[in-house]
Amino acid sequence: MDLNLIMYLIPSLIMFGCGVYGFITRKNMIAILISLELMLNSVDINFVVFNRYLFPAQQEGMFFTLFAIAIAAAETAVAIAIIINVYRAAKNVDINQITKMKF
Amino acid sequence: MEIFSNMLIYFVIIPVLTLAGLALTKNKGIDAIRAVAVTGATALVGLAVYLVVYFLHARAAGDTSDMILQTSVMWYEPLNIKLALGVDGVSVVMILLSAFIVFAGVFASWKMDPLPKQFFLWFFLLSTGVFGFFISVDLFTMFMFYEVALIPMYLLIGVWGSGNKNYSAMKLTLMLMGGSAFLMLGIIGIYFHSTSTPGEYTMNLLDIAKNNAIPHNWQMFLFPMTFVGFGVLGAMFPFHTWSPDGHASAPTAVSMLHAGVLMKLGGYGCFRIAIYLMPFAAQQLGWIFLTLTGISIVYGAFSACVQTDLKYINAYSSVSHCGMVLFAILMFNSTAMTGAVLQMLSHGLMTALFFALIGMIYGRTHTRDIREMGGLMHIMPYLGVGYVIAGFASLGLPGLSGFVAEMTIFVGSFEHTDMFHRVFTIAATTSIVITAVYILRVVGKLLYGAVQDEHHRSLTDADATERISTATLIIAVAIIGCFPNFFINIIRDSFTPVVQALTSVM
Amino acid sequence: MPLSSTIYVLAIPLFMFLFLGLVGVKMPRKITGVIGVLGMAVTTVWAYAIAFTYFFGNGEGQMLDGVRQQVVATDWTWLSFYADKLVVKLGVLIDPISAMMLVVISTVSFMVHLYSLGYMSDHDGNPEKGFQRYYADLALFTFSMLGLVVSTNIFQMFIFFEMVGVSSYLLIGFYYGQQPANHASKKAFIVTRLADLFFLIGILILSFYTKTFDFKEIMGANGHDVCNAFTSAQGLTFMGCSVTAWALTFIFIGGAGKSAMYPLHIWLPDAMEGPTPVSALIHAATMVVAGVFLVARMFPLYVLEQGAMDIICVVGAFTAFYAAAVACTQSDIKRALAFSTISQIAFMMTSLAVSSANGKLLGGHEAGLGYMASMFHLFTHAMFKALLFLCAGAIIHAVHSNENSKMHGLHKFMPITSIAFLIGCLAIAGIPPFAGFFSKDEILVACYEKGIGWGLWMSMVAGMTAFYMFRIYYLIFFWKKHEVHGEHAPKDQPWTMTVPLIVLAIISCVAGFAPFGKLVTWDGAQLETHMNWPIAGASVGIALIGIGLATMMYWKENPLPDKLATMFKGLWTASYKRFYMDELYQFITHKIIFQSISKPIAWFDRTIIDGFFNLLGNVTNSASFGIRKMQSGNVQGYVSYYIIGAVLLAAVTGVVILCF
Amino acid sequence: MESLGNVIMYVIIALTIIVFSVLAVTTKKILRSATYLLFVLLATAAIYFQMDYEFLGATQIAVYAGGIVVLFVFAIMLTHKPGEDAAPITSHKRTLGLVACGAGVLLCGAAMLGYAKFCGQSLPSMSDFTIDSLGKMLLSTDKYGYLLPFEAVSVLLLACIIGGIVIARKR
Amino acid sequence: MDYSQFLMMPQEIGLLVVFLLVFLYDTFMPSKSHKGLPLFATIVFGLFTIYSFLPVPDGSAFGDMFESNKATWAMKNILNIGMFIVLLQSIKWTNSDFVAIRRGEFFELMLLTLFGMYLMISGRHFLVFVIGLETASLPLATLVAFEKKYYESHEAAAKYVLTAVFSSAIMLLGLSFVYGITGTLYFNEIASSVQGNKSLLLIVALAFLISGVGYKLSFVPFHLWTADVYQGAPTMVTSYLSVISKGSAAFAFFVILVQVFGAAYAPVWEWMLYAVIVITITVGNLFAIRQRNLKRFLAFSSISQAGYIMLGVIAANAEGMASMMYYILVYIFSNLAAFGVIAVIERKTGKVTTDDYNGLFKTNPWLAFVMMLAMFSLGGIPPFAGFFSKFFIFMGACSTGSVAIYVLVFIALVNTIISLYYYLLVVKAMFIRQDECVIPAFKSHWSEKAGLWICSLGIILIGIVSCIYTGISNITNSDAMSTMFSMIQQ
Repeated sequence: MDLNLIMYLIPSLIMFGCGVYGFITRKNMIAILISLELMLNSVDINFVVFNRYLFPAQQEGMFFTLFAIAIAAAETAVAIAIIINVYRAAKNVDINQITKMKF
Repeated sequence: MEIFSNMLIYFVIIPVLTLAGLALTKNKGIDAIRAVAVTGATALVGLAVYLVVYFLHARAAGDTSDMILQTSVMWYEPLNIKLALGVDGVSVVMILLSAFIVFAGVFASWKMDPLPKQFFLWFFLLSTGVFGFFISVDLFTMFMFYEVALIPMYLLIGVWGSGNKNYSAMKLTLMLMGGSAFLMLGIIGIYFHSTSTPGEYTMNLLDIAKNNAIPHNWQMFLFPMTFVGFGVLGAMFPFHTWSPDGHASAPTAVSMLHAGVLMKLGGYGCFRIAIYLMPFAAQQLGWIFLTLTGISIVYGAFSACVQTDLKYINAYSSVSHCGMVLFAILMFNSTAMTGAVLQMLSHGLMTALFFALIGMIYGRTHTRDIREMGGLMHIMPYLGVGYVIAGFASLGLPGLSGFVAEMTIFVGSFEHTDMFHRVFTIAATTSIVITAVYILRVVGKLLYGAVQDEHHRSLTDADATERISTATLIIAVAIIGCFPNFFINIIRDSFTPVVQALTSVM
Repeated sequence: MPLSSTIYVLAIPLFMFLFLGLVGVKMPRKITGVIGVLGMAVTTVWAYAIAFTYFFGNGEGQMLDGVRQQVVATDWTWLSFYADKLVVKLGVLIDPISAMMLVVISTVSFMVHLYSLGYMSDHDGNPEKGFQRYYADLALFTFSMLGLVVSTNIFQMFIFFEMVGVSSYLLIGFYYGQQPANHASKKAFIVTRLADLFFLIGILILSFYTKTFDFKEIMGANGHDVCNAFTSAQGLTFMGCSVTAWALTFIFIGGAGKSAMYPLHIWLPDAMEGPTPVSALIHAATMVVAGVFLVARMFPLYVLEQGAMDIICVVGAFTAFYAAAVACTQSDIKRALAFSTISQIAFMMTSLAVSSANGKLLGGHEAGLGYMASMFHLFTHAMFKALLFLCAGAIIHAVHSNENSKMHGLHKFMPITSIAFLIGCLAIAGIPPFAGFFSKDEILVACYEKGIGWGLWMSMVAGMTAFYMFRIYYLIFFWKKHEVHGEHAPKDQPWTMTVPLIVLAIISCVAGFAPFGKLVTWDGAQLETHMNWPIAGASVGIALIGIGLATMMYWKENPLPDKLATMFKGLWTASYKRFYMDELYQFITHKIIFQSISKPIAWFDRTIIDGFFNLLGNVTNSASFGIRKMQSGNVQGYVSYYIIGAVLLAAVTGVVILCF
Repeated sequence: MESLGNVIMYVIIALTIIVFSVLAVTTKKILRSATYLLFVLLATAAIYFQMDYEFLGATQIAVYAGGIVVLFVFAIMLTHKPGEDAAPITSHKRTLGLVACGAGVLLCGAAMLGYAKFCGQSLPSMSDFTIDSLGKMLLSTDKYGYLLPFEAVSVLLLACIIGGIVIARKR
Repeated sequence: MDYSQFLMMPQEIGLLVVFLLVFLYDTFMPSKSHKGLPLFATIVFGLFTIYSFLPVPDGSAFGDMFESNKATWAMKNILNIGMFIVLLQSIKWTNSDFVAIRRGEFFELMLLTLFGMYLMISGRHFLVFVIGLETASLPLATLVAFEKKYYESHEAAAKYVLTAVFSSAIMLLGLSFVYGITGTLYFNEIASSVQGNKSLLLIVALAFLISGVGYKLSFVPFHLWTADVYQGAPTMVTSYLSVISKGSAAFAFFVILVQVFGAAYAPVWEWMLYAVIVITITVGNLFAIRQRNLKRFLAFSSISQAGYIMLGVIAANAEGMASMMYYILVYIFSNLAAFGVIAVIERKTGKVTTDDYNGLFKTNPWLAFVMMLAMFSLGGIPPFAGFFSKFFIFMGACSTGSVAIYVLVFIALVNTIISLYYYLLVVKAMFIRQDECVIPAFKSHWSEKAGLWICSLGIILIGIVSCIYTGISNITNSDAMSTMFSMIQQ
């Protein structure tokens, strides 16, 4: 059996879908952040497999992923810092904690 | 600077300088504030009179160009927007009218309280817009000044108004701005069809008229836009409802300026932009607006018959009279259009007079409900007589301005031989009776009869500033009424290009 | 005196108006009155001089082959509708009728000015409040009326129609503090305005076809060659009638409003709320005949339009009868006189209308007799009706009431007034040799020329005239002994009021002998008039019957009138209530115009139109409220919108782009 | 034709990704969630290895698995008492989540499956891509050189450090 | 390796130098004189602003990853001016008790985010663009959390960071599709390879990309974070978010759509943008009507303003670009004036709702006056700059000549009426309700005054003095730019 491109894309897409689902349903902010990681990770996979399967002449997708990992790390760091800050103020990390401002 | 050698620009500069002068005065220095305001207003009147003389002189000297005193200075080069000035007979008389009403308005708001300085600031900003509108021949600057004139209304009504002022001010502003939204789209559309050579778009309305390049299908779209845009300000049915509430809540001088001048911007714009630039669509769609304005005339008059608030009566009467202006403009011949301009002058002056008097009466009795007043003629004969004169002007008494205007309109309108125009003309003429009904009703209830409220007996008649304010307007009304040909000679030739354009597309 | 100086006849009253109105209010009342009277005296003398010059002088262009020419003394372009085509001029046109009217107006006006010095003062001779205004308004009226009669064009006529209307309004409403005067002035103005609307439409139609307003241009010199534009417009029809007939009918309606023809007459009785001298001047002698004057002025055109003439004829004849019938029962003497006025003006109208048929003047060698008679009657009527009103004023001033029940038996107290009144009554009843006899006789002759039916009808009305006039006379001066109320017994009034009575009485006695046919004819040519003795005799007979009947019923107090009133209760009440015309108008104005048109429109405006714009605002607001849940504050909700929005954006775009 | 080993490897990776992704977002225990995330990240690294991007795979393991997951664990430890379970999610939210992610996945899936180039493409051979050339490209200013992003991302990281300090500081 | 290519980016380098100076000052200056840091930073940045007006070389660097031309130069200068005003206005606030300890970081982070925006503007490679975008948004999340004593600040930061990462994930997914289709991330290469591609995948990619940038620009329905974050963030950060961040994103958006997807793909994104603009303007306005908190109110107002800005993008020609840049410039001045007033009053009294502003004119006439100028300018009332910018952007949109755009402009115009309504509500509170003032009279700091003066002058002069628009228009109409627009096939 041929391992073709789509076979990598589908799991990646499912991963992305899980991320979205998790973001919308989880109550814990850290869990939401985990969902976000899933989404970012799935995008990375896309870039890499596109690069490898379709455009192996250049390494653009690979480099993009490389930088995306760095960006994701930075994002996570900042996000966790902010979440911890919220925790300091509110003593928990429930997403319902941050619904004070609305309408 | 080339532009400063054109005296028209001073119609903008003087109000702006007045604004600056007012800004320098102290909040409490009421005398200084008044002095600055009166100086500014007087300078405007002087300049306006000089302009009339100059205009007549130029015409007598054989200057037959469409507009005199033309100057054009590039402003926004990429868009070919210019600060283009120029006046023809119509603008000249409108400027004269505005100057007079500003002058009278200053005196009518002599005892403005609170915040007199701010009041005059806004007042003169409004005047700046009005004068700027009349001296411009560039669509963009016209529109800009048009909006400059609109927005001070909000604060003038909101801060210094009375009654349900918040609602009225907001409604007035939003409806007028709604109109200007239509207008803006219309102007942009005109701009992009102003020429048949792409890339040389222009905002100068003389050039646009000369190019005559707006495709007919676009005219059919842009004409209603511009006409409705200006029609809202001209209180065209069914977009007139800002007028009663707005006028009722506005302070005296603002009502004067608004009804006296600002509503004229509507009529002026309708003919100068909508009809002049898009004669084809005007011919095609004129009947729709003719119907609406015809309704305005009768409808406004009938509505005025049953109102009990003095200002509402006047506002509805304005709807009727301004309807007459648009009605006449839509008749597309120079007689009717001349009548329209005369009607603008006449309505401007007499409505200003009305509002001035109402303001003065209200300032004394603290009510505008005619059911609560009566026999005021016994108590304040000067104001009473002034009111009666204003009423006579409104119902078209010969010798006062209303008569010549209405008659010119009717005679001009009667030029059309088809059934449609005839019916509407006849319908419009009936307004002279209905006008008489409501004017006399008010006069009868307000001034005649026995004194309703004994407290009113202690009230005083007009003081010196109030007399100046009203006398200016009364004299102006009488001058137009007695010597109409003077004004007609100024006005009439201005319609030649419009009428030519209209006949050429028939 | 050159005819061009006629302008000063107008200028003086105008100046008086401005002077008294602006400066006079600061001056002592008495002095303003005197100034007013003096000004009017000058005007009168001047007007006489003009008339004399015109009728008997031989200035250039006045006479041509024994025919009086119309002279345009002044013409000033006032308003030009088209650059050189349709122009409104203000000018002075002197011809027989305008010269005659100058005399009538200035005479009556002067008498009234003089009379008012006394009338408008209390018993101690102190002028009442508003005295200056009164004289200013009188001057304004005189100016307007003079301007009306000398109009060179129909538009000028319209202008002065409006002006006299407004002067009338001001003078009726002189006692503006009193509600009846207030209402009456309003009513007078609005009703005549309504008529003027038709006048205006008529002018518009006429000027549209003839392209001019000018009388001389439309009708040619002396009305003999009507312009081609008019005759060709006669061929155009609208709804079965020629457009010119429409125009002329509309113009007639305008005149009918001023002249109080049925059904536009309703303002005139109410107008009696004004001071009595005003009634004498405006509502008896001068302004109310403006309609007659208008039709007379345009007579050459009416001659060409038989349809319009027929309408005038019918309206006139009916109004004459109707007003006479109403006058028989009125108890307010001024109202009775007002109806009498209506009836007499209707005589004049009818007289004008019967003088032509199908473009030809009736009466063979007496061509234009009706026209002449009408003008003659206008002249005499002005004099004796002014006399009657001034007498009535004197009485009212004496007893402070308009009701004849407050009078009775005044003959003993006010002999001069009584005799003057009697002369007036005899004149109006058509008893020779008083003025009314001659003019009325000519009218009846003209009516019989038109048809026996018209003649009989008008004769009957003439009889009724005699009856009701003497009814009034008896009820005032006889009937029973006067009961003195208050401190003062009524007596003859001061000289300022008595002198005009005497002067007018004398005129009423002698005016009938004026050679009117030589002076005032429709085309300026002289007209030989003969006394038609059978008709004259018959009409005198009818008048005497009327007088006799009145004497029988009202000379001494007796129950006969009451009996008759109860016998014909319905008829009597209807007549007393003026056949419910006022109620009808009330119904139309209040129930229909105010309640059924204006109120619903006002409601529509506030609720539907305004409501619509408010609804726009409210919809925006509730939309704003409705979508606020979107901003739930919950991040997860936010991203749900985000992702769904992005997906929808892609999906919809995909569908649109890929499928279409 | 792929080697069987690769296929088996692929099946394992795909299953790991799918199963642990789903578990990571559904498990009630937050620490487990982090652990499942770790498995997913490792499986991703395996894909990279399969694609012959060894350096990338290594980075993935080092940064993600080694850095980020540890960060998560610390954060969880910091903000949670042991044994604390997540509250059950409301059905309303679950529906919303399912709809949103379903719509997104279906759309993207349909779009990808509809794009012919993605289906039936087998792995082409890749020219020699060494760590040496990678390093050179990273610092190259030519086309397909990444000096600018490299410098830029350093600024980003610096900014995030400063930001993190600001946030973390107590006051 | 050709490091001379860095000379192509003098503005970026200059900005980093400013950052370094501030950083060094922050690190090494004794704490005594630490109080002068805000002033120092502002002055240095002011000098830099002037410096960056020096002309820059035209051309691209790093193998077409970076482009410098007159338009980017102008756009960066516009941002610099706004940034300078923001810094000026925050001098006093950063020295206040609770913030003083972090004032160095405040300025450093601001400068770094500005650097990110520069990259967004000049980047011609999606990797550079994404890094710029993240640099512009991630540190901002920490800035949002700056006001540590307020819970709202934390909440806002959490919301911001979560949604920002989410949106960047979505955008990256879209980008990965673009990459999958074209095989490149260079703008100019993508442009040529998407030609004629009408696949659903590209549409999806484009939609995700628009949503990602739309998140920064607060398009509906990607806008929901805006209000909460604007409300919770320190006012200075809010003003920064609302104008500078938005302006840079708008410019980048224009470049991406026109340069990358302009050729042959314009109908697709124009259609999307059309829908987005209509929804954005309308919903933004509808929300704004009901807001009482001024910061929140301005958030929604800025949402609808973003819709207006997009009218310049949808025109996709030189006029559109010029009017968009001009609009951004005017918008910067207007919005910063409004936020400046809000910041001053919030700092002095802690009041931020419209009801608190009742009768402001009585106690603080100048503040009320400036606020009114700002409101009128935002509402598009002449003779203030907002009128001109609105008129020009409508003209820019209509210059395409398509009827659909006229309809769009009409919708936008109708919305201006609604927007005028709520702007006037603020004016009403300040001027009309004079009887119930709660804010006492006070004196503002000189720096705040200076900021407000600059804004007021800008509002009054930018419209009347035509050379600004003319200059921008000359830039966008220059030959260098014409290649960009020549790709659009109308």
